[in-house]
Amino acid sequence: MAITQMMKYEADRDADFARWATSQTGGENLRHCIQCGVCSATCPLSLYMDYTPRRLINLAREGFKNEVLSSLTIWLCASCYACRVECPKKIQVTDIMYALKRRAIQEGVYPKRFPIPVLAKEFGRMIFMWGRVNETLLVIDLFLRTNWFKFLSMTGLGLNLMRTGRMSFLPDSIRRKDELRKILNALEADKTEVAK
Amino acid sequence: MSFEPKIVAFFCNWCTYTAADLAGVSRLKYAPNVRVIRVMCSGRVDPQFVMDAFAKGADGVLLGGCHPGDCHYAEGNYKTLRRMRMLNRMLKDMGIEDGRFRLEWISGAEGEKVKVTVNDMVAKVRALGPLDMPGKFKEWDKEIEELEAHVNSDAPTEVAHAR
Amino acid sequence: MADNNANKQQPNGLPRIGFYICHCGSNIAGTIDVADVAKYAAGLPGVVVSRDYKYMCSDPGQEMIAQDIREHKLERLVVAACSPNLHEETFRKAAAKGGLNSFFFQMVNIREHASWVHEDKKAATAKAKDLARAAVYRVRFHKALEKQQVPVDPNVLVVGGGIAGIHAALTLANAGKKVTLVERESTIGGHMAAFDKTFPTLDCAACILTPKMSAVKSHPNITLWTYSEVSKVEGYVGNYKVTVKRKPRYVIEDLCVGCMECIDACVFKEPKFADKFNQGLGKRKPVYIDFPQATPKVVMIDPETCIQFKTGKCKKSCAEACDRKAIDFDQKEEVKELQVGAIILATGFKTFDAKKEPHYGYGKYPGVFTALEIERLVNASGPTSGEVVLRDGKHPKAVGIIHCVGSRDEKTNKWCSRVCCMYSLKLAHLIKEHSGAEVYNFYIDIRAAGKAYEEFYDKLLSEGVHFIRGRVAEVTDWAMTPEEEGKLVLRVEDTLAGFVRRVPVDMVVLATGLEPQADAQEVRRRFNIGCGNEGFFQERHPKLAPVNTFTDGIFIAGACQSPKDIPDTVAQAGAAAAEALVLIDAGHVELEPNTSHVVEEECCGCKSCVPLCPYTAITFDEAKKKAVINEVICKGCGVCAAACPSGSIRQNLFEDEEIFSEIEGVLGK
Amino acid sequence: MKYLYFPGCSLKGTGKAYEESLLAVFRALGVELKEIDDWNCCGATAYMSVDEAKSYALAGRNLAIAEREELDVIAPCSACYLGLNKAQKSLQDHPEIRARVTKALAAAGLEYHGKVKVRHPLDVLINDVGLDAIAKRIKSPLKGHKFAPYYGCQIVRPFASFDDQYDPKTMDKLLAAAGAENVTFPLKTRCCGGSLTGTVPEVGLRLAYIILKEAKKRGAEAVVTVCPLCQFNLDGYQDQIARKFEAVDMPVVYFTQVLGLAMGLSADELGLKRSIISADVVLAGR
Repeated sequence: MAITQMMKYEADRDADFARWATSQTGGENLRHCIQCGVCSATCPLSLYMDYTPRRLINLAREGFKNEVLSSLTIWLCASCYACRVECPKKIQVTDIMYALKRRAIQEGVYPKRFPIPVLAKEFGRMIFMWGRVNETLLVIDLFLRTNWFKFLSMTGLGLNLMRTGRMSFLPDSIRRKDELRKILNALEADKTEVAK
Repeated sequence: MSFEPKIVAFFCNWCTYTAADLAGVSRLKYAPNVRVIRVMCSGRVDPQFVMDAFAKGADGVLLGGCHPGDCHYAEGNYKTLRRMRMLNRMLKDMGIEDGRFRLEWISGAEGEKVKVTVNDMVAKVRALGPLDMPGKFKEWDKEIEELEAHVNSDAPTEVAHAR
Repeated sequence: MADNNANKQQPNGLPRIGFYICHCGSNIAGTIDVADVAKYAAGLPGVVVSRDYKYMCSDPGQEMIAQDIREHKLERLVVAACSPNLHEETFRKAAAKGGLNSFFFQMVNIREHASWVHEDKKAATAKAKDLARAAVYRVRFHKALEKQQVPVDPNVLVVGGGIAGIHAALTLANAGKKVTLVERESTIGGHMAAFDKTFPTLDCAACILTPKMSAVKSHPNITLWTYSEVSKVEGYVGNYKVTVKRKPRYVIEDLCVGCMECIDACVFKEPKFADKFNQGLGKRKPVYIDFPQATPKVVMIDPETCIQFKTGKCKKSCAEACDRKAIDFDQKEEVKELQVGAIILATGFKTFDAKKEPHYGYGKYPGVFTALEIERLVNASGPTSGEVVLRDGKHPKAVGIIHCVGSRDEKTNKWCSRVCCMYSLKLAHLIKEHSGAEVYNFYIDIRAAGKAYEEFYDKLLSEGVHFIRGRVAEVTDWAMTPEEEGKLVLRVEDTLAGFVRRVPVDMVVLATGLEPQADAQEVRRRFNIGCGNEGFFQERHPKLAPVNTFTDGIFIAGACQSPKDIPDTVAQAGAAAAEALVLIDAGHVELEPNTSHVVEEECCGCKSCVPLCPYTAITFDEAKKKAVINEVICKGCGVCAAACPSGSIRQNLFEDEEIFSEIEGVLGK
Repeated sequence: MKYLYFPGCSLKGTGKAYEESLLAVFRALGVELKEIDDWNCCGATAYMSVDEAKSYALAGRNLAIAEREELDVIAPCSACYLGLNKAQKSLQDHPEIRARVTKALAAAGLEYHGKVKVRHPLDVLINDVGLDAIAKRIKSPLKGHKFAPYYGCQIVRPFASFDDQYDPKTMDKLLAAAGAENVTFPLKTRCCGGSLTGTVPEVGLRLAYIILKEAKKRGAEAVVTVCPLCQFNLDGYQDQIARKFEAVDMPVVYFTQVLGLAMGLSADELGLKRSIISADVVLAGR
């Protein structure tokens, strides 16, 4: 068992990160959290999380950026919104999780072996290409990029899907792809402008 | 310097004035453009007060009373409502834009609403720009003087008769 | 203190005005440049003295004003300080002390309306100058006025017969005042009568309450009207006329001695109907008494369940059994009128409806109870004689108490209900004592701020009650492990441990919070007082006038003002009684002279004012063809003054020229 | 009655049976569904993790196209239903998001004014078509069949607009109208694992397992769902669940399939053969 120092110094806090977190859509109420833990209790996935959602909220508002962005918690959120509807302070926990996911992807600090960020990125790429998502291709792509070994364990499922006619290897595409790309590109340009 | 509107407010003693006190006690921050005149009941506010405030240079007038059904004097605020509806029509005819005169029900517990209302009104009146009735009066006076001079020189007897 | 007081001569006969601005420590001076305002005011027409001072309301501050009035022959006084709601009276007195009529004074609110609400110092100072100028312009037109004195009726009405109303009524009655206590239910005692023990001392609620209840009943100075409601309140401080509806209980109160023979004789051999006093956990007959110590000890008939009322064909064995002939099926509602000088409202609270938090399963799982139900269960005189059992009669082995149900939650009630932590600790103790069950408290924070409260918490900790810090997400019956089968499972994050736990129990207790009574809004309108945003009655000042309201002569006590426990309630009831005594023993009240009057020669007799007055203070003198205002009835709203087309109605302190000059002042240069 | 229909990617792929049964049932009820022209991915959950504004813009394009038709939109997939509704609400509540999305849409010559109503088929069936009208079409009631009505998360959370957030009842009513019995199911609105079942199976599988196991314990012969992802997770992974926990062998069908059967439609029309865990038990007695 490794011995790690758990104490934190004030210098370990990143005040800008805390400010960023509270300024995100849905994060407005972050500072009102009374740490009741109902978010964690209602969360169907908190049993696997390294930090429960409640702890993550506290870490975020205190500015412990590294702990927050490198936590499994944000990637284990399945967006079921149970926390958001239970929160007695109307904190939009799910939206905060989204914001943290985006930030982690942006900063490249997400756990590499974890396929969720890869899925999110692939999802984005596929939509830019076709406008729609083909789940089959998405899954294949995902496993090839992360853990092709795991792919083998899924072959049973694949065969079942084929048997029941629920699998398609042809990308489903919209007709006016340029229209969609114009929209997405406009936002991209907008973003760089904002960054400047 | 950007335009800072001058807003005259008439607050009833029991609800809105108390709410403004509460906003103070709660240290809520709002725009410093409003000058409050205390009356016992919003029903004391004669439409002439509002007109007079505009005439003397207010860019906006805010009237605050108790919520309908909550008047300390049973029903003064209903009378206010009736009068102010009429006044609104007159103000429109005079070319005073919507938003320069506002009637709000703010209870003694609603300090926050004082803040929100004042800030919102200041922002809206600021966007409308200065009203400057005194300036307009001067212009009108001048116009009338000029007209008078003009008319007098042209056809003095007839106009004198008409007046 | 700047010296702005060169001996100035008064031009054109303006009254000589003294202007004073208060620093209020740094409360005003921290934001507003008071010296600059004082200097500015010195240059305003009529101002002969202008000073700034650290604390105007202090004795030296007031003394300074009085002295200046004498020395500088001041004829008007303006003080810029806090809200007139706080210190208007103080400075009126200072004026009088200097020999000036109190109403030659105008107050400028630059604290609540300026320094506390603005950050921009320049703008705040400019605003203070505008307001000061307005007051200086206005005060010129002030007139010498006298306060009107009216006698105070020495009788008091107390509304609500819970512990607050009981204590207030007894205090006043012991001071020799005649009190009428009106209670909506059939007995006094309120919520406290339903409690078993009281925290933190664990003395039995009945043992300390029932002596007070009987004292109310037997007190010569108290008239007790239960099963009655106030329907109308008219008049003003010292002189209220109150209408009370006495609902029929179908039993003649003066004849009934509470022997309960009628209950035994009822055609229903067994109690069959849900017993409200026992939270529906027990049963009663159509003729019943809430509990043995009910006060007055008079039975009631419930027309909803009584066969005589439903069919008209009962053999009326109850009436036969009563040898005093107290049962009266034809009893009608009675309407009574009262004259009182003061009113104390002690209308209490209601508990949060647990069904509004459906994920806690109240009404769905029989093992879920509210705290009030448990109060009855652990009570020796309750439906189970103090045995803690589930609805199916089984004994719980594990009990979970969920705190903050309907408290500290933006979805239901935002506030902390203040008593739930402590009563949950009490119930935890009692449940453990009565049943030996494992007891779990699920709390967010333990709020044990009160005398001996923390010690009580400590006692509970030592008793081995579990404390899990976390808000329960759900009470459910789906099991994950064999030991969860057949249990109610609570899912909660143990926030101190940092992980989620599932705790199986047999009984769940919901510590429901305190809310305003369902009809609090109607009641406050009836009594012409205010409610805060939460719906509790609004006190005049949160710290300094906690039992006063904005309506003079009407006081509030207990949980109708905000959630509070028994000690605080009793303290507040005592305070309300004392405030009422102050009013009554003074014998008279002084009314603000802000009434309206008609200047007869200017009245054109149009009558437009007559129907406007909500108090019918305006009549029309047909002989003179003039309107007449009765200043005793007038409450000073000024609605008539605003409406008078000829301008013949003047409202004291708010005359047209006073307001016009104030408008000119705030807008002037 | 006529509505626009937003199928979403899943109903064209793994959720084909949902589309087939939905269209069949609506056709039989005389309700016209018109597929939105050239619709694109709704933005869904995964995209929100990449780019908030783009996610809203994807929804925005669909809404803009739909707005031209002045009809309510039916979105049967829970993720699409929430994605479109959430975009709708964010565009309404956050001026800065609205400004960015409006600008981006304008780049492609589109505009959106916030007028579209996005609705779930349950909402439309209960509130527009009505239980009475549906009851009249029931030809062979599913007497003796017991189901676990499973709503999943995103149609009642966070916007519970047409049903109770804790105890939704609309599907219960439809199944009862179809003559079936509903078991008391406390996991009605619990998460099925969402995309985690695919990406982190060791985590996602447990969630699916709990739901299936509880349904079985409560005596249900099938779980009835309203969402293609729920159906996929609960139906598709049962062999892995069997390996990791225990075999549950619980058919998972769409509410439209059950309703369709009661209305006398054929198993083939309703895509009932597309279930991985055979749904034949639902067909018993017909």
